[in-house]
Amino acid sequence: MIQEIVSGLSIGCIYAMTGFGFVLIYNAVGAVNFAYGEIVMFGGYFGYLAIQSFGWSLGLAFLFSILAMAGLGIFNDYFAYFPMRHRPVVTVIIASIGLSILLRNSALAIWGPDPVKIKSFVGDQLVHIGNVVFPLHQLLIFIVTAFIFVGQVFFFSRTSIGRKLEATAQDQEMAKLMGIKVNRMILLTFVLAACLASIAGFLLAPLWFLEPDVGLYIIVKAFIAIVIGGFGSVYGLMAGGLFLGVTEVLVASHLTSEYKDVISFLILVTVLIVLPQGFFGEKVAEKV
Amino acid sequence: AILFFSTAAFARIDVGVIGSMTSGLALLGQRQINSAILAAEEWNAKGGINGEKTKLAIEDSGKSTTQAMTALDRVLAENVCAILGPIYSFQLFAMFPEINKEGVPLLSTSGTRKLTQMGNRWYFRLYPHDGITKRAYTLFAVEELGCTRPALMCVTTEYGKSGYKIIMDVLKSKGIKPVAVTWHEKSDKDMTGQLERIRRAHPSCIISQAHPPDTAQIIRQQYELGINIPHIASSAASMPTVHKLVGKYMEGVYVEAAAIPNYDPDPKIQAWTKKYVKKFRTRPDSFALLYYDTANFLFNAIKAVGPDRKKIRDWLEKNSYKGLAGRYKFDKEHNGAFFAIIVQYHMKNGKAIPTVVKKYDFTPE
Amino acid sequence: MVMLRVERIEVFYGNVQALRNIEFEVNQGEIVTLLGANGAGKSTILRTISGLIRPRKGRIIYLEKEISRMSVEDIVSKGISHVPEGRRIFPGLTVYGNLEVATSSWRKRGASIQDELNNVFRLFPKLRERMNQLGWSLSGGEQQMLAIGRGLMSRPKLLLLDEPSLGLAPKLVQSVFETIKTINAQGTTILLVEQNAYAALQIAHRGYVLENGEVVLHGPARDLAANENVRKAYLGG
Amino acid sequence: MNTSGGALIEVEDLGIRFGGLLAVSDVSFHVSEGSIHALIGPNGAGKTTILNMISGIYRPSRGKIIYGGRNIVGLPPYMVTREGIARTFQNIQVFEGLSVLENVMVARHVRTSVNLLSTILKTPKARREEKSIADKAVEALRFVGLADRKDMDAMNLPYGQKRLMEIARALATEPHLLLLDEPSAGMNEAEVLNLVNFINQIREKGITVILIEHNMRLVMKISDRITVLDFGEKIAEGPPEEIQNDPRVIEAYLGTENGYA
Amino acid sequence: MGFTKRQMIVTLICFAAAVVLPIFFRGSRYYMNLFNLAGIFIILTFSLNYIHGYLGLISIGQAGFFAIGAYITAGLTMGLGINYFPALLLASIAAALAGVLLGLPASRIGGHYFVLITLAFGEIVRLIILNWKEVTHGTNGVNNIPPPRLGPLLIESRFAYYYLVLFFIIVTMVVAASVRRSKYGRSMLATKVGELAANVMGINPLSTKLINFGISSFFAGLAGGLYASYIGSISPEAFDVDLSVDILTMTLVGGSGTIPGPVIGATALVFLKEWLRAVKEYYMIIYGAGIVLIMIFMPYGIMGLLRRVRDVISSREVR
Ligand SMILES: Nc1ncnc2c1ncn2[C@@H]1O[C@H](COP(=O)(O)OP(=O)(O)OP(=O)(O)O)[C@@H](O)[C@H]1O
Ligand SMILES: Nc1ncnc2c1ncn2[C@@H]1O[C@H](COP(=O)(O)OP(=O)(O)OP(=O)(O)O)[C@@H](O)[C@H]1O
Ligand SMILES: [Mg+2]
Ligand SMILES: [Mg+2]
Repeated sequence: MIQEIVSGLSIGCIYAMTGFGFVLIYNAVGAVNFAYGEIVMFGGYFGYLAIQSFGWSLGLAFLFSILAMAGLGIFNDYFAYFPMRHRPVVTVIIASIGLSILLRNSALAIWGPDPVKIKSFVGDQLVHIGNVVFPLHQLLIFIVTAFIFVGQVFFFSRTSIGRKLEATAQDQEMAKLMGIKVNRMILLTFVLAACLASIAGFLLAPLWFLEPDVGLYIIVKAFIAIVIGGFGSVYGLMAGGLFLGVTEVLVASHLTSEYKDVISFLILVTVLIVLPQGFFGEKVAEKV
Repeated sequence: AILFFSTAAFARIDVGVIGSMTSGLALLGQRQINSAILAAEEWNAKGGINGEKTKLAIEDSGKSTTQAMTALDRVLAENVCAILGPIYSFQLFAMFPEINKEGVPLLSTSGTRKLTQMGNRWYFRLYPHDGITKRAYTLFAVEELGCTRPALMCVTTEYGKSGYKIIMDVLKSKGIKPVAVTWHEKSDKDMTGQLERIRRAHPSCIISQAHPPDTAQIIRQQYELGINIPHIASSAASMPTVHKLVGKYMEGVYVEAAAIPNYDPDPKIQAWTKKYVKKFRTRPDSFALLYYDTANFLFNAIKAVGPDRKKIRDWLEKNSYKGLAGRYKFDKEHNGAFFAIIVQYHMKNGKAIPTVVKKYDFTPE
Repeated sequence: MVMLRVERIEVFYGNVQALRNIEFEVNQGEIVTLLGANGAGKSTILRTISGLIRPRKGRIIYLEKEISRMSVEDIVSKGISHVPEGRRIFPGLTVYGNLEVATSSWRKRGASIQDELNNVFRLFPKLRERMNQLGWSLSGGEQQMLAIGRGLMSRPKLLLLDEPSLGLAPKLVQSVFETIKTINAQGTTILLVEQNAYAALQIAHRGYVLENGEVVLHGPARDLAANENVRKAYLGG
Repeated sequence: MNTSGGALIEVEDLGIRFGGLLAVSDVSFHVSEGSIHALIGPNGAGKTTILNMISGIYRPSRGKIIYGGRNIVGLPPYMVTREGIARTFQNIQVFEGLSVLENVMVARHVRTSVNLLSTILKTPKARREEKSIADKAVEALRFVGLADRKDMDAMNLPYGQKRLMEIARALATEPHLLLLDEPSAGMNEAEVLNLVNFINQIREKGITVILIEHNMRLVMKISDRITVLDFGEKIAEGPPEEIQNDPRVIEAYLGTENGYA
Repeated sequence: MGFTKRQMIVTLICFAAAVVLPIFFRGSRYYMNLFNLAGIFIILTFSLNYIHGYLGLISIGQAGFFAIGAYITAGLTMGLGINYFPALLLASIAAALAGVLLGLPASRIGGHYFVLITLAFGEIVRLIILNWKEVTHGTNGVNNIPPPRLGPLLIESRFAYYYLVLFFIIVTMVVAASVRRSKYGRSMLATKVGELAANVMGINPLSTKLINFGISSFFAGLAGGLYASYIGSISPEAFDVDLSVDILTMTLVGGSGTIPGPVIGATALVFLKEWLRAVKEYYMIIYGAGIVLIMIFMPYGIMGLLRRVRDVISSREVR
């Protein structure tokens, strides 16, 4: 049981890691970015590229990935967001679906369909604690996730830049009238989110491998985590991610492995019915 | 990535090739299309079939039935004399009625048992179907490894499900019941839940039936979690890609395969593999090797009877072919390959090297 | 000294012309009011000045620089603050968050905004009570207070107010107008759009009257208040 | 009390809490049939919240709303409207993308009966009904003087006309009780005079009105009775003359010198 | 209300063209196939057109209803031997019921959540089809689905099928047109832009949405039933998220909320996808980029573009 929970928590951390950048973008532009899973995938693939094709060390590869991803963030903004900034969010959401197809298939064309992996920063040792075993890399995942979680909570609740982002997402025109450099803020967000994706990619690749479809897989999981937790809330994402990760493992182990995903989706639907705002979502309604 | 393929403009013999070049299914599809290209180029370099060049009409069947159907339409529009088909059974099933109506031979390297049980006179399978390979590795587990308490881990796709049935049948014939059975999605990234369930059942070996990435995940996590019992994996685990992912945990793993192109000591296969790698910059898998044999078998047929659909079919039914991987001869259901090997992997200098531990041949006499 | 000069601007919504040849100026230290019936184009003028809409023709000169081609953010950072029609509170930010965000144009890292906050709370004590309530759930009047407060937080040189008294209780209307007078006395120039023409003309120095997107009359506030037509059209008598 | 009958709606001990905030507490008042009843009070006093509870948007934490002899607490908004209570909004609510006419037609649906199948099959009955929806909607627009703007996208109406359209929309539901939330906001004095006539005409149609307003001239001119709220509680109630001179009301709401009002 | 004269004429011309079109392509099985697929996708696109055009919601779960329609039609005709047309009707009704059922939780929430809940729904349907082998035959799918029979007539050839599909397209369009111009359409549009206000105006938001979901999934189910008998073989792979995304793209390319939109969008995309095959494995990349470019340059789809062109021309006439 403890083994299952530990593994579940680490899965949850990966979901949350994927979600952080997603929430960042959501909180800045008020739209779901469906391409974010693929962006995380690219974060990993850029590292793989540097290691495999340029023969660079892991550390250098990571730096390369961060830089390349900053570029991808800029691309994401200027291609799939900026031209549509004055249109209904629906258009932005759909553009992100288009971008996700574009990126997924580009990865397929560039790196082929085979799954690949990159090494972990901490090697592939195992940690034994009592009867529980886990790869050292999972420990790294826990630590990094916790770190970014705290950072992001701080960012949104304590810094004025976080507040400016929220304002931007809620009413861009008004945000401009407040003197917020809206376009720059959004560009910054996309870049930041892409850099986070690079970290997520490096954390994910050693355990879950990189393949062109991996982005789709994790973004769906991250979505469920986000909805369970409450849209836009960093706490919610973290809680939702851990909850989902642990539930999945426990269900597969003790209930049914065949309908494991159906159960995750049912949990999602149930949460939506019982708690439409998720665990941590704030209600923002219309005042008449 | 794949290369575009075109031959001289005065090509005469049209052969259709349908396979997945996009989406996640491209993992297998691309390699097979490569093989077809390689075979055709070789024939053309030697002056063609009876002096006429072969032209391949290559179409992507993507990941859906609809796409496979339009691919078929496009191939048929080229008036092909035969088709080298996709590996995925759901696409093949969808193509069957058209194939029958049109009367065009369709050859593929799929393992799904049911394909040849539908009485389709135009479809030919040139891969040992699950009934052969699953039987081989289940028998191997029980007879050679003495595993009486097996646990099964299967993927929820048709591949996993039909394999599961055959494994269960073989086990039943031996009077054995698996102590645990788990399922997972092809895209699943973590098997801890399934493996913990298996651990609680105290099995003496694990038989898995899954696709490449999930197989890698299963093997790695099994040993990471310290479940130190033999693992008998399906042919996905013979792929070099999988070895890279699993790393040192490949040590001792048994794998069922139709062929092992990358490590077969046979010099002919070695030469072929080299050529393939050089040309496509990716390693072939067993499907690719057998697809290459399939293409050659077909070209031989065309050579013998010309590009006539019906004659090709009849010729294929009657003749046999000795390819790189083995001998092909069709039974009444049009199954053409009955060989299977079991290999065991050992780690040498960080690489997983297979050694053949048992060969099975179920060719009906 | 002329602070803002609007030179013959024309503004369109799609194919519909909303402003024709509008021309007026605001001097440093003045309160200038724009009067006009529903749909006359008052709000459109303010939106054009703050850069939310681009004029098709004409120029707007602010402190001797043309601003009609600048981005909204740049205009705002030059000290123009626009309190728009319809309040436009950030619904998901708290009252504090709404006020804090408004200091973006001048605030350096870590600078204190306490003085500004106190200023706003002195004017609208109700907002202090509601400090941590989310914007959307405020009552209409509270939202209006917040909108004005937000405008004040940005340390404006020129304040554009679009119907600031809308939806405020009578007692508060008085104090809002008094505040406008006070901040004007402290050096902020004000361009005021008000339906409460009576009050607006009482505190303004000069006024312009708009009809169908054109300036039809202008002059000192006192003269306008005495004008027969103005009385009939806007003062209800 | 000036009156034409018994109470149409009785609000009893109404209260609602938002988190820690008691937005309305123990408010009671009766509105007699055919009268105009004003609700005034400082910003945030709870006026709109009371309308929201009457129209079913918020569910009160306590208290009763007796309308036509029965307690309507718990009815969803569309049922409340079906019962004959219509309203306008303080924050204007226009159906964007629909024409002015369609905006008003939407409000007629509550009085229709043709089912989905007949609508799809376009039975004669469905056609007749569709026509009557349009006719009644035009009639309501004519009443507020917006008939000539019926084909315009409602979103592009100027602020004041949007308010008029909202009134037309509310009237189109054929209410017995009309709730108006700050109808004069955004209108100048001349337009307010117009509005006064107009509310009087509504009363003449036999419709009872509950009116929230900050424009005291308007309120004093047309209300039969006024209820004053402060911090969610009722602090006074009575006819206009009485309220105007009530020291508590002056202190909390009107202000001492009537300088700018 | 009703059509203007000009719209009437354009509509008639289009129908006439649609009726004679296949006569020229009769010899090409390939083009006939594409026409038929386009036809089925037109109906499918209409189904999303309701949800997106009238309620402003994005669904990426339409494939789920499509699958329900397909499997139930196949099951009824093959398993119970029911004639195709009643089976098709029953299957569509079943899909409609599923839509209403999904609508119960989904109508309480808006926007982003809705996208995700439909995504979840589509996946649940696919997973159930995949795993419930006894009924759905898992990944093997259902094969040899018989072609429709209309009395003595067996609708087997692609040519004959074309007219069957055309008939249902017309039905779909007629329904769409009468809903748009009815109180139901108006209620939906009002709910889309201001749910609370519509509620206060006497519109029951739940029933309005459920009616919308019901109609929407009815047509998705109908398209599924047509697809099943047309292709003759169905399996879970055909009904994944990508299909739902395709439908969404078609809706938007055409111009959502309009009547000609789905026709244009579905046809354009079916053919575009085919033409892009020339670039082999790069075509999905181009397809993805294409979606983004459409959003950038024609946010209201081809219909929006046509309308803009028309506005420009007519404003020139005025001058
Ligand atoms: N977004 C828009 N699209 C089209 N026309 C518009 C738009 N906004 C305003 N208009 C039109 O422009 C004209 C001027 O509107 P504006 O809002 O500036 O008037 P206003 O004087 O502020 O009126 P009010 O007193 O009602 O606020 C009006 O006729 C209005 O209908
Ligand atoms: N949904 C809500 N959540 C939290 N607080 C609320 C909510 N709705 C209203 N309030 C608070 O309840 C109080 C009463 O609000 P209400 O809108 O009824 O005021 P009002 O009397 O209409 O004021 P105004 O004249 O300014 O419109 C306000 O202080 C407001 O902030
Ligand atoms: Mg205005
Ligand atoms: Mg109010």
